[in-house]
Amino acid sequence: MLLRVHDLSCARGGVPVLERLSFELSPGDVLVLRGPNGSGKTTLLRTIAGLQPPIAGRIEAEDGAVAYGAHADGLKATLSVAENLRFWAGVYGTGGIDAALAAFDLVQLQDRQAQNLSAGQKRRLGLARLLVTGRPVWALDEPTVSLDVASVGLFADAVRAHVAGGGAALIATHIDLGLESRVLDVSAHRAVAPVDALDEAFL
Amino acid sequence: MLLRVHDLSCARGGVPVLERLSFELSPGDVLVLRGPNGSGKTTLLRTIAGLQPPIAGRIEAEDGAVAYGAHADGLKATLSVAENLRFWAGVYGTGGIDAALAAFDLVQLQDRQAQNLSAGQKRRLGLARLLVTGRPVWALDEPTVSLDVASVGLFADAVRAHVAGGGAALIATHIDLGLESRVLDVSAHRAVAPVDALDEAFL
Amino acid sequence: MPELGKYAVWVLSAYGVSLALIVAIVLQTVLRARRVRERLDKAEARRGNG
Amino acid sequence: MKRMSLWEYANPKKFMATTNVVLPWISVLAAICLVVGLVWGFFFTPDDFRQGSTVKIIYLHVPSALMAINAWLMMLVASLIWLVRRHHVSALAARAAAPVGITFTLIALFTGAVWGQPMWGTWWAWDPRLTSFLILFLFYLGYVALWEAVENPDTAADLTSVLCIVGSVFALLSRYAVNFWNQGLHQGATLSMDKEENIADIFWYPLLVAIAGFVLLFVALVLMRTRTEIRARRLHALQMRERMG
Amino acid sequence: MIRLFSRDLTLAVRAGGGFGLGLAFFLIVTVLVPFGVGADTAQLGRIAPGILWVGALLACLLSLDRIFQLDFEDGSLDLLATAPVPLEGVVMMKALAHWVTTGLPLTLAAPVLGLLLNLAPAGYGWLVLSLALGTPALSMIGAFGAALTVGLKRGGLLLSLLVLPLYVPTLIFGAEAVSRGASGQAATTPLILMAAITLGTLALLPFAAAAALRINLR
Amino acid sequence: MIRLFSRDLTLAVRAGGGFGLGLAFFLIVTVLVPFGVGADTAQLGRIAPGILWVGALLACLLSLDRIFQLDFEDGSLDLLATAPVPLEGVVMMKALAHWVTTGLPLTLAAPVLGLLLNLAPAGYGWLVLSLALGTPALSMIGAFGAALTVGLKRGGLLLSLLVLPLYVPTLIFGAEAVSRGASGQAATTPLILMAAITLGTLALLPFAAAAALRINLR
Ligand code: HEM
Ligand SMILES: Nc1ncnc2c1ncn2[C@@H]1O[C@H](COP(=O)(O)OP(=O)(O)OP(=O)(O)O)[C@@H](O)[C@H]1O
Ligand SMILES: Nc1ncnc2c1ncn2[C@@H]1O[C@H](COP(=O)(O)OP(=O)(O)OP(=O)(O)O)[C@@H](O)[C@H]1O
Ligand SMILES: [Mg+2]
Ligand SMILES: [Mg+2]
Repeated sequence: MLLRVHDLSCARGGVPVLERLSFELSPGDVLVLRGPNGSGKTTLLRTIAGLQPPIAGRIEAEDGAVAYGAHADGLKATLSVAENLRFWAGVYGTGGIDAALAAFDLVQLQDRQAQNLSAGQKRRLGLARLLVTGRPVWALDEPTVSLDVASVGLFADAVRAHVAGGGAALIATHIDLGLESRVLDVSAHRAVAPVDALDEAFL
Repeated sequence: MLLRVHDLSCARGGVPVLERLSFELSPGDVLVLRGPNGSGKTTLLRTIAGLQPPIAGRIEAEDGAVAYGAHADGLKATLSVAENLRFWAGVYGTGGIDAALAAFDLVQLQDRQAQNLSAGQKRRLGLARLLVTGRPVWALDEPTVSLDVASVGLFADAVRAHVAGGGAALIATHIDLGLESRVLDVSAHRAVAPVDALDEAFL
Repeated sequence: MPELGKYAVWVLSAYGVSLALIVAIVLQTVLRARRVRERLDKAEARRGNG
Repeated sequence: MKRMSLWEYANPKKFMATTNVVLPWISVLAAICLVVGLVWGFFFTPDDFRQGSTVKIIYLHVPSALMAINAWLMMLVASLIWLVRRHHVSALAARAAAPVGITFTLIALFTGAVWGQPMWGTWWAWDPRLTSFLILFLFYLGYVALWEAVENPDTAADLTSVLCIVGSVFALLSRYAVNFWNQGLHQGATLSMDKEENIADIFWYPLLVAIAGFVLLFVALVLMRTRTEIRARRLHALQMRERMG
Repeated sequence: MIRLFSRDLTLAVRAGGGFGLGLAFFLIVTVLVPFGVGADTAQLGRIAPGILWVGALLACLLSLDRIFQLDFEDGSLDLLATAPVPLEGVVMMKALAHWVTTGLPLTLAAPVLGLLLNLAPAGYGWLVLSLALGTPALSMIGAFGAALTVGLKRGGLLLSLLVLPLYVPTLIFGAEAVSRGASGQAATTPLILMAAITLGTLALLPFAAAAALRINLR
Repeated sequence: MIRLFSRDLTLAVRAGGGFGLGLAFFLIVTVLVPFGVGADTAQLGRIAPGILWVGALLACLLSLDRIFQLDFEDGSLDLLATAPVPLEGVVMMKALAHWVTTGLPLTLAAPVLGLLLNLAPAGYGWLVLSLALGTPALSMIGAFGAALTVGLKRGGLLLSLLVLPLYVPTLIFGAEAVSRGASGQAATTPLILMAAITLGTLALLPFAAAAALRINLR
């Protein structure tokens, strides 16, 4: 078991958004999060990544198991593609970046500054970062935004290779990725009443 | 004829990207731009919006005919939804914002600060701006990024209403919008040789 | 060497620093010219081959 | 045959060809004038009865201050040509001149300060000419920094041209401020042709040679740097083309 | 146009108290100097005009890069450039909004800080007057510098470098006016010169700034 | 970790000449003061230590908001917070990079500016020594302030407001050391106090800053 989420509730900006979510990810699993805009997918992923505390429930995962990919890519405009990637490889203490560059078709672009990439090329670079984290659980927030069909295919391949190697992925998306996956629709877990733990003192 | 592009070549960051593009938009037209990442869709739209000069060819459109919608939405995080929209309505000298709010299902959210919206909600607000420009030609760069299926439907409805009212739209996108439209694949127009006007002196 | 009197330090340092600055800018100019020229020649060669 | 227009030299190839021929001559001439002027001034002129040997600083201070201001004015002209006629060479020439101008400004500042200490009893005074000259120095720094900071060469040329126009106010002030308000410590015009009596011939001739040396040095350096900038642009263009595949 | 102005004001107020902070910075700079220089009151009084003007200038300077940078980053500037308003007008409005949020409050608060620095009583009127005449030029020059550096990451310091030389004349005349006023001399000449600078910048720089913006958006 | 440091340095250098600009700002501030205060050399010499220290402090201050803000905006900070490096280490590295790009060049250039302000010859050594000991504290305190205000739009001025009070002790001891040194007195006591402050901040503030970051990212 790589990640176990038990009876989780989470809030955004002080407002409870999702409640009573439970699911598990084993090696090889892909779980797609669905839900209309504003239903709380980003909130859930941030909570799982450890950026915000849950308001109730438990998240069980090994320390440093989750690699988070957010709406924003965290690219440095003045660094080249290779430099951006090498930085993250250094931070995560993993080795080379060549495999990551190749997987997202960035070899040609590797000396280009990130600011001179098109929207989709930037996104590919952002995704390549996942490969250099070396972490088993990918928690991705709309990874395929701005990608063309071919690049979505590259991404799907990367995910397939990752889970085949014993990893798992949790992906929030609105489109069809062409992956075999379970689906979790978060709109079924919309928080109804304000959870007491939050403002209980004032209610 | 709302927009006529004649034998246009354009460059990005000093590198020619597209060449010899010609097309026309009449009232009622929707033209979808396709092409893989980095093929030059954004460059073309910026040129048509007048943000950068073409390196060759002509763009014929009435002054102030084109409303541009970029990758970024230009929202002010600390203003509310209604305030953001009202500002643009003021700049373009058009009237109320209620129709625009209604068209993108933002009435509920109108007093929310833009920074507290989810990614898709922000995008809807960005699109609602188009309705308050009152301009006939919409030049949109991947308008449906982050939108869920229902919101993509809202967007398609808005475009349909716009062209039915005598407008036209030029939309760069990677997904299927469910609109009747002509398609222009820009990858057929990739610039091959550096267009001389640019650095001719140095080559 | 001319007799500079009590102002020797001033005059000499003025000449010293000025000449140093002139030499510095000339050197920088020449070195950069050489470097750019080499890189350009390499690029031309690549272009010729390719 | 049609008379060749001056603008022909705005074509990089033509420029490279011409300068390739004249540059060695100018460089040699510059070296000769500089050496003759400075050696003459330093070794073979008498001391001034009031200033003592410090008068020898004049052969460095006046030419460099003169050229520091002229360099900016040359950049102004080049920038205007670029803005109006879009000749790349003139934009690059302006860029090439800035570091040379900075060097001359530094020389003028340093020699002025070193001269001021014995003459005025202070390194520095906040009089109008010195002040606007210092501001000019800051403008030089800003100009170079702006060139460095912008990546697209044409954008950088445009932006720096705008800056250069604005900065010219101070270049002119540091030359003419003495005429506007006469409160500074600093010398007024001593070099205008009709006021030759202000300065004895014996100082005047070596000074003229030194000025000629600085002018020629400036021209030689700017030509050489412009050639380098043209090559760099060409390199850039080639790399762009490689990038396009 | 007026929309733009009022939006910028709203943003300044919402985003962490625009007015208050510019002012607070001014206050802190003026307070720091006695710490650094020592508390000899006569000497403080003598350097007060200069320090007050330098403080005002730095307070203006600090908020300059926000004039266009935020709008550039979130894409509003692209949209404004394609909107039916002249870019010169946009520049004017942004400079005006900057002045209202920094220059104006500084002017109003300056007398209080004059007290802290032991400014001579005769100087207060001149202080307020000179700030009122001079700070608009600071905002306009700042808008020009911001337009030149918009879109350059870390343009902030480059901006200071470009703008400060242009601030110097205003500073000189401003401080001169105050110190003359404080010592009881006539201070009209520097004030008139300063007003001339302000008018000149307001007349010319919007065009230069709009040109720079167009170049940077390209 | 060292990666982070070298990345920050590269970014500072790439983005418009990191080093040069911090320095240029210091230069300009020190140059402005005589414009404002007037050119009486004896008086300038007396206030020189204070002005130099205030100038150094402001030059540090100006680049503070970039310590975390850029990383926050482009999402890198979220990613760094989930990466296998302690956030305390991130803070230390960022403060170190800030010091190397501002404090260090300031220290090296200070003697030249002392000349402009007519500092007494005996003061130069103390000036350099006090800056070398004091500027690390400025960077560390600044990193703490930046961590507190990251994510607040227009946090820049709020940041100054929070940080300046913490800068005051360093400023006082620094200026004191230089002016004592310049007038030939023993300046070791203020220097030792300042060194103590620097050590204290370096030991404690990384933890506070990391905690503030965690809260702001939530
Ligand atoms: C830091 C101090 C000084 C600075 C920044 C400075 C700067 C200048 C400048 C900008 C010029 C004008 C060049 C032109 O208009 O083309 C100039 C000219 C001149 N300077 Fe200085 N100067 C300084 C100190 C001195 C001192 C101490 C002396 C002599 C006692 C001196 C003697 C002259 C003379 C004789 C000229 C030529 C006058 C003319 O043609 O207008 N300077 N200097
Ligand atoms: N910073 C914030 N402060 C307060 N509320 C927020 C904030 N960000 C989002 N919200 C609100 O919290 C709810 C959940 O937002 P979240 O971003 O998790 O949705 P999402 O499922 O990711 O949507 P999308 O598909 O549009 O990205 C929404 O109602 C949204 O309006
Ligand atoms: N600021 C820039 N400077 C230099 N080159 C750039 C810049 N932005 C994009 N490019 C390059 O110009 C080309 C065209 O980019 P453009 O953004 O127009 O592509 P696009 O079709 O919009 O791609 P996407 O679908 O990924 O958004 C690409 O090769 C890209 O790498
Ligand atoms: Mg989301
Ligand atoms: Mg694009």
